[in-house]
Amino acid sequence: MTPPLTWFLLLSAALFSVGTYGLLTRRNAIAILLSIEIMANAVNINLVAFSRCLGDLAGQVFTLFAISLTVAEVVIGLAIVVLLYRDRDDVRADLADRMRG
Amino acid sequence: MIPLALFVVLGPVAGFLLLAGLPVLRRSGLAAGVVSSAVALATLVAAIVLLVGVEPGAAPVIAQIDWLPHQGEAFARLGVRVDGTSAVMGAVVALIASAVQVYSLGYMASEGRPSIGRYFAWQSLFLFSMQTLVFAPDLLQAFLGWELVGLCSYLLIGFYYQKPSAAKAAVKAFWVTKFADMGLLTGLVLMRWQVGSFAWEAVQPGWTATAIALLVFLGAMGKSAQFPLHVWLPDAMEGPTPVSALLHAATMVAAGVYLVVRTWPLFEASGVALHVVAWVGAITVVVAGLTAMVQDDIKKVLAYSTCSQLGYMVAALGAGSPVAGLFHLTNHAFFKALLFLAAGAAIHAVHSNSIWEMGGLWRSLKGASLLFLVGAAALIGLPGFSGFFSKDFALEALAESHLWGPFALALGGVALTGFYVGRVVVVAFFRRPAKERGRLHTPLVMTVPMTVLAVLAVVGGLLGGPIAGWLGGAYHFHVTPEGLTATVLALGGLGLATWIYGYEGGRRLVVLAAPAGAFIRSGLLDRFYETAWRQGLLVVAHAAGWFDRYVVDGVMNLVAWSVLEGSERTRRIQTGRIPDYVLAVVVAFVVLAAWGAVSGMSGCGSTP
Amino acid sequence: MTALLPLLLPLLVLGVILLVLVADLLLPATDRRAVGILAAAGVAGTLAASLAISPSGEAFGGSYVMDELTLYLDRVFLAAAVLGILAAIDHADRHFPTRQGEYYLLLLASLAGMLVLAGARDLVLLVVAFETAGMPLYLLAALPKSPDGRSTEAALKYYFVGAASTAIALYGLSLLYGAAGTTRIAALGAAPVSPLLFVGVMATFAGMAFKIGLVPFHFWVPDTYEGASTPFVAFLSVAPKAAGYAALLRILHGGLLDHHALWLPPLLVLSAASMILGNVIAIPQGNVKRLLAGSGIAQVGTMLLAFAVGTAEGVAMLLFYLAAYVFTNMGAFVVQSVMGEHAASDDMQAYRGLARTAPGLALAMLLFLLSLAGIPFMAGFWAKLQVFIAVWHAHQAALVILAAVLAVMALFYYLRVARAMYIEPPPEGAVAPVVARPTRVALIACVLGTVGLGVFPEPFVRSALDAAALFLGQ
Amino acid sequence: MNVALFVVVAAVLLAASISVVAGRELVRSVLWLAVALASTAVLFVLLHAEFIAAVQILLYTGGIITLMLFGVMLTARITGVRIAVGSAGRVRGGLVAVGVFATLAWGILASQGTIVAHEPLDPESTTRLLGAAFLTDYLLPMEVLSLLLLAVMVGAIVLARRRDPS
Repeated sequence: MTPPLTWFLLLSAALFSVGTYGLLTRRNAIAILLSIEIMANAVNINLVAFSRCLGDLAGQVFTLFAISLTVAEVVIGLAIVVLLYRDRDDVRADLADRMRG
Repeated sequence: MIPLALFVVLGPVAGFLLLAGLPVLRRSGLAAGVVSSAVALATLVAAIVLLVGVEPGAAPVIAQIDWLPHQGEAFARLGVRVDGTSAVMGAVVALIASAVQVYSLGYMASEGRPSIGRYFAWQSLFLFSMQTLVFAPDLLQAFLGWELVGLCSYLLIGFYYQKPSAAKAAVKAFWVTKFADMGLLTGLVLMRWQVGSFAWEAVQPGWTATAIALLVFLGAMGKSAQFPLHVWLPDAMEGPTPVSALLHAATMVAAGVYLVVRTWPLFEASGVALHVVAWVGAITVVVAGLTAMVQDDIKKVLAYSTCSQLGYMVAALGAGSPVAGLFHLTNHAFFKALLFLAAGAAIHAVHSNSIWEMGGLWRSLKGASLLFLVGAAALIGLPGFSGFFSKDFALEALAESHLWGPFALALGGVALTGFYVGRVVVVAFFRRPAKERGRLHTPLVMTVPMTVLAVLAVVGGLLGGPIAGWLGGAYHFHVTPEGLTATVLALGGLGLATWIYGYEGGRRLVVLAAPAGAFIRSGLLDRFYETAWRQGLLVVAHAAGWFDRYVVDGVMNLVAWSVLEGSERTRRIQTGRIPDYVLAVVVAFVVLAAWGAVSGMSGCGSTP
Repeated sequence: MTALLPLLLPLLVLGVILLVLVADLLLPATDRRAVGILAAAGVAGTLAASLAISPSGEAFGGSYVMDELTLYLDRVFLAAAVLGILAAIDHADRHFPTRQGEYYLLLLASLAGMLVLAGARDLVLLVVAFETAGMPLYLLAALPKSPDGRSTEAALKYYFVGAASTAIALYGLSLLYGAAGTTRIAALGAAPVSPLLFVGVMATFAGMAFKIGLVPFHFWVPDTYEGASTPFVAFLSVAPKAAGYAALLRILHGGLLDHHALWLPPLLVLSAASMILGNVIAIPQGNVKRLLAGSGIAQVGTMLLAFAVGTAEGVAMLLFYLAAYVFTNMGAFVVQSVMGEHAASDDMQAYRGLARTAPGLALAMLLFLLSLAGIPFMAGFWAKLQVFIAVWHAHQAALVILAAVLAVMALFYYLRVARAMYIEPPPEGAVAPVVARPTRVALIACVLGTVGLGVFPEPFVRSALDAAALFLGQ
Repeated sequence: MNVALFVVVAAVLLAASISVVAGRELVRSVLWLAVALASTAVLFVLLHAEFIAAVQILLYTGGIITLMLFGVMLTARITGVRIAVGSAGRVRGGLVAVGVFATLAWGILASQGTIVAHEPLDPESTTRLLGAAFLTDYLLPMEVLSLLLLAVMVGAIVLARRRDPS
C-alpha cells in the first residue's frame, strides 16, 4: 500500500524548508539557483501526491507545466549570472550591492 | 442669469489659456497684462450685472452637468449656482481681482517680460479657480476650486523664485494648507458616506454634523489662516505685493469664511462646532493682533492684521451670524486690498519693507499716503468708515449670543488693532525720515484702482443692508454700548501708539489721541504707561511673537525634521544585498502562511 | 474559428511578434529603428481593436474567459505596452541598435502573457500566463546593458527575489490544488475550509506580491528601477503591477470571496505597511528613479486597500486606479528617461530650471507629479478619492485616514521635483533636452490620459464599475 | 514494502537536498542535486506517475544538471575542479527554515482528513490521458508556454552572447 498523503506532504515541506535554508545562506549565485531547484522539486512532489490521492489528472499536468517553468527560469538565471561574471569576475550574489538606500 | 455666471467663471480661464497657449503673447509682457486685465474687468461687469439681477430671498438658480457616474446616480457634478451669497462673493472677487490686475500693470512693469506674462497667466488662473469655488453648486466642486487656488497661491508666492526665502515660503504655505485640506477631504468623504451627498444644504443632525462641520472648519482654518494654522500667511508675504493684496488679504484667505457660510446648515446643526468656531476666531484676533504689534516689515504687520481680521469674521460665524461674517469679509476685502496696494506703492517708492526705513512718506508720497490712511481708518474702525459698521456688527453678534469669552477677546483685539495701525502710520508716514528724499511718484495706473477701493472702503458700510438682504437676513445700524466701547478702545490703542511712537516725530495725529493725551501730559501716568508698556504689553506681544516663531513654527519644523530623519534611518534597511531582500520575502511568507493556518483552523472541515 | 474569438487580442499580439521577427530579419543591422515603430503600431492597432470589440465569453472549456474584466485589463496592458515601446524606440536605437528586435520580442511576449492572464480561470493557465508575463522582464532588465554594470545588478536582484517568490507561489498553488481537488478557480470557494487551503492562499499571495512591489516584497524595486534602462522601467513600473493584481483578482475575488474575512486582515496590514514605507523610502531620495520607486510602493499600497475590501466598488476603483496609473506613472518615467539621457544621471539636480529651458517638458512632469500626488483635475485625484470612498464604504475608516495623511506627506517629495523645475534657476549654459519624436508621442499620450481621465473620468469609471459588478456578480 | 521504500527514498532525498544546500563545493552540490531529482523520480514511480518520472529524469535531471554544470564551468576559472562556496548567516537561515517547516507541517497535520481520497487513476491509461489533456483542455497554457520558451531562448542567447557584433 502507498504511504498516506500526509507523509508526502511533510516530506515536501521539509524539502521546501531545506531549499529556503540554502536560499538564505548561500552566497554563490549558482548555489542559490540550486536551492531554488530544491524548492521547486518540493512543489512537484506535492502536486503528484495530490494527483494520486485525488485520482485527478490535473495534478500531473500541473507538474509538467511547473517543471517547464522552472527550467525556463533556470535558463534565465544562468544567463544573468554569466553576465554578472563578465562584469566582475565573480558570481557571489551578495557582492552586488552597489545600489542601495 | 446662468450665461452671465458661466461667463464670470469661464472668462478668466479663456484668458489663462490664451496666455498659456500663445507664447508670443505671454512673452510680450505688458500686452499679456492688458489682455488679462481686460478679461478681469469684463467679468467684473458681468458679476455686477449678475449681482444686481439677483432678487433678495429668491431661490438659487443652478445649472450643472453630471460628471462622474457612481452606481446609479451621479457621484459628482459640475456647474454654477447663483444665489445671493455666491453673487456677492463673486462680485467682490471680480472687483478686487480687477483692481489688483490693473494696479499690477504699473507695479510689475519693471520685471522681465516673460515674468510679467507668467504672472498674469497665474493671475487669470487664480481668478478662474476662485470663481469656480464661489459659484460651486456643491462641496465637491468647491473643493476642486479650493485646491486650485492653493496651487495658484503656491505658484504666486514663489514668483520671485530666485529668492530662497520665497521658495521656502511657497513650500511652507502649501504644506500647512495641505494639512488642513486633508481635514476637509476627510470631511467630504465622511459627508458622502453619512449623508450621501455633497450638496451645500446636506446635513444630518447628531455627531455626524459636528464631525463634518469640524473637519470642514479645519480646512477653513488652514486657508483662512486661523490660529494655530496661520503660520504660513506671514511667510507668504514673500510674493509680489499685489498678490498679497489679492490672495492673501482679500479673496483666497476669505475662502475659508465663505466655505463656512456656504455649509451653514451643517454648522447650525451643531452647537459644539459653533462654539469651536467662535473661540478659534477670537483667539486668532488676539494672538495675531499682539504679534502684529512688534513687526517691522509693513507687509508682515498687514499680514498679521489679516489673520486678526479674519478672526473677527470667523468669530461672527461662530456667533451664528453669517451675515456679519460676509459683511466684514466684503469690507475687509476693500480696505485690506487698499492697504496692501498703498503699502506696495510705498515699498515701490522706497525699496524697503521696513517701516523704520520709510518715515515721512506723508510728505514725499502724498497720494498713496492719503489712500493708506483711508484704509487704516477703515481697518481701525473709525466711526463712519466701513470697518466700523461690520466690526460692530460682528461684536454685536457675539454679545447677542452671549459668547462672553470670545466677545471679550474680540473687544480687546479692537484696541490692539488701533495700536498696531497707529504704530505703522506714525512710524512710516509721519516720523522724520532717516534720510531726506524728494517727492516720489505713483503711476496713474496704480492710483486709479486704489482710489476706487478707497471710495469703497469709506462707503462700504452702506452695503450692510443689501448684503443682509441677499443672504436673507437683516441689518440695521444702531448705536450700541459695545459699539461705543469698541470705538473708545480703538481710539485708545491708536492714541497710545501715537504717543509712544510719535514723540519726536510729527504730532499731527495727536489730536486723535487727545482724550488720552490729557492724562498722559499729567506726568503721573507718564511713568505708569511707560512701565506698563515696557513690562506688560510689550512683553506679552514679544511672547506672542516668540511663541509663534519658536513653538508653533517650531512644532511644524520638528514634524518635518523628524519625518526626514526617520526616513534617513529607514533607508538603511534597504541594504542592497540580495540575501536580505530574499529573507524579507521568506519571513513574510512564513508569517502569512501562519496566519493562513490559524485562520483555516477556525473553520476547519466546514463547507461554505 | 469562432472558438478562438475570445483570444483575439493575444492572437493579434502574436501576429505582431511574427511581424517584428520578420522585420528584424529583413532590415539591415545598421538601421532597425523601424522594428520599434512597427511594434508600436501593431500594439496600437491591437489596442484599437480592443476598444472596438465586446466580451465574447469563454474558451477552452471555461479555463479562459473574455469578460468585461479581461477586456478592461487588456486595454490597460495594451496602453502600457504602446507607451512602453514608444518610449523605448529612441533609447534602443541609440544604445543597442542591433538588438532591438529581441527587445520588442521580449516585451511583446510579456504582453501576450498578461493578456491571457487577465482572463485565466484555471490555476494552471494562470500560473503559466503569470510566468510568461513575468520572465521576459528579467531579461529585459538586463538586456539594455549599462556600462557600469548596474543593469546586471538590477536584473540579478529582480531575478532572485522573483525566483524565490515563484517557488513560494508554486508551492501555494500546489496546496490550493490539493485542498480544492481541482485547478478550476471557481471551485476553490466550494472546497472545505482547512488550514492547508489558507496556507495555500497566503503562499500564493506572498509569491505573487513581489510583482506588485508590496512591502515587504518590495526590496528589489528601488534598486531595479535605478539600474535598469528607464524606458523599460516605465513599463515595469506599471504593467506587471496591473498583471499581479489581475492574477490576485482572479484567485482571491474570483474563487475565495466567500472567505473574504479570512484574507482581509493580512492584506490590510500589508497595505498600510506599503503606504508608510513607500513614502519613507521616497522622502530622502535625490535620485528621481528611486523617488518614483518609493512613490510606486506607496501607490500600490493604496491600490491594495481597494483590492482588499472585497466589494465591487473596491474592485472597480482598483481598476480605475490602474488605468490612471498607466498614464501618470509612465509619463513621469518617460520624462525621467529624457532627463536621464540628457544629464547622464538620474539626479534631481538635472531638473533645475527645467521650466525655463524646456517649459513643455516641465509642465508635463508637473502634471504627472500632481496626478501622482492626487491633486484635482488630474487622473490620480479621482483614483485616490474613489478608492478612499470605496474603502470608507467598506468600514475601514482608519485606513482611509492613514492614507489621507500619507498623501499629504507624499506631496513633500513630489513638490521637491516641482520646485527644482519651477523655482530653482537653471545652471549656467543649460540647454533644453532633446525629445525624440516617438518619445514625444508617448509623452503627449500620457498627458492626454492624465488630464483626460482627470477631466472626463466618466466613461472609464463607468466601464470599471461594469466590469467589477459583472465579475463579482453583484 | 512500499512504506519501507518510501522511507528509504525520502531519507536519500532529504540527505541529498541537505548536501546541496550545505556542501562546501559547488560541483558536488550540483551532483547532489542530480541525486535528489533522481530519487524524486523514484518517488513518482511509487505514486504511479510513470510519465512524470520519465520527464523528471530526462528533462529535469538531465537538462538542469547539464545547464548548471555548464554555468559552473562558464563562471569559474577552470583551473581546479574544486569551487568552494561560502555560506553566511547560517543561524539566521536555519531559524527561518525551521520556522518554514514548522508552519507548513502544522498546516499539513491540522488538515489531515480534510482531503477526501478518491479512486486512483488507472496507471495504464494515465499517459494517454495526459497526452489528450495537453491537446484539449490544456492547449492554451501549452501554447502560451511555447511562446515563453521562445522568448526565454532568444533572450538568454542575446544576453549570454559575448559582445554586440556591431
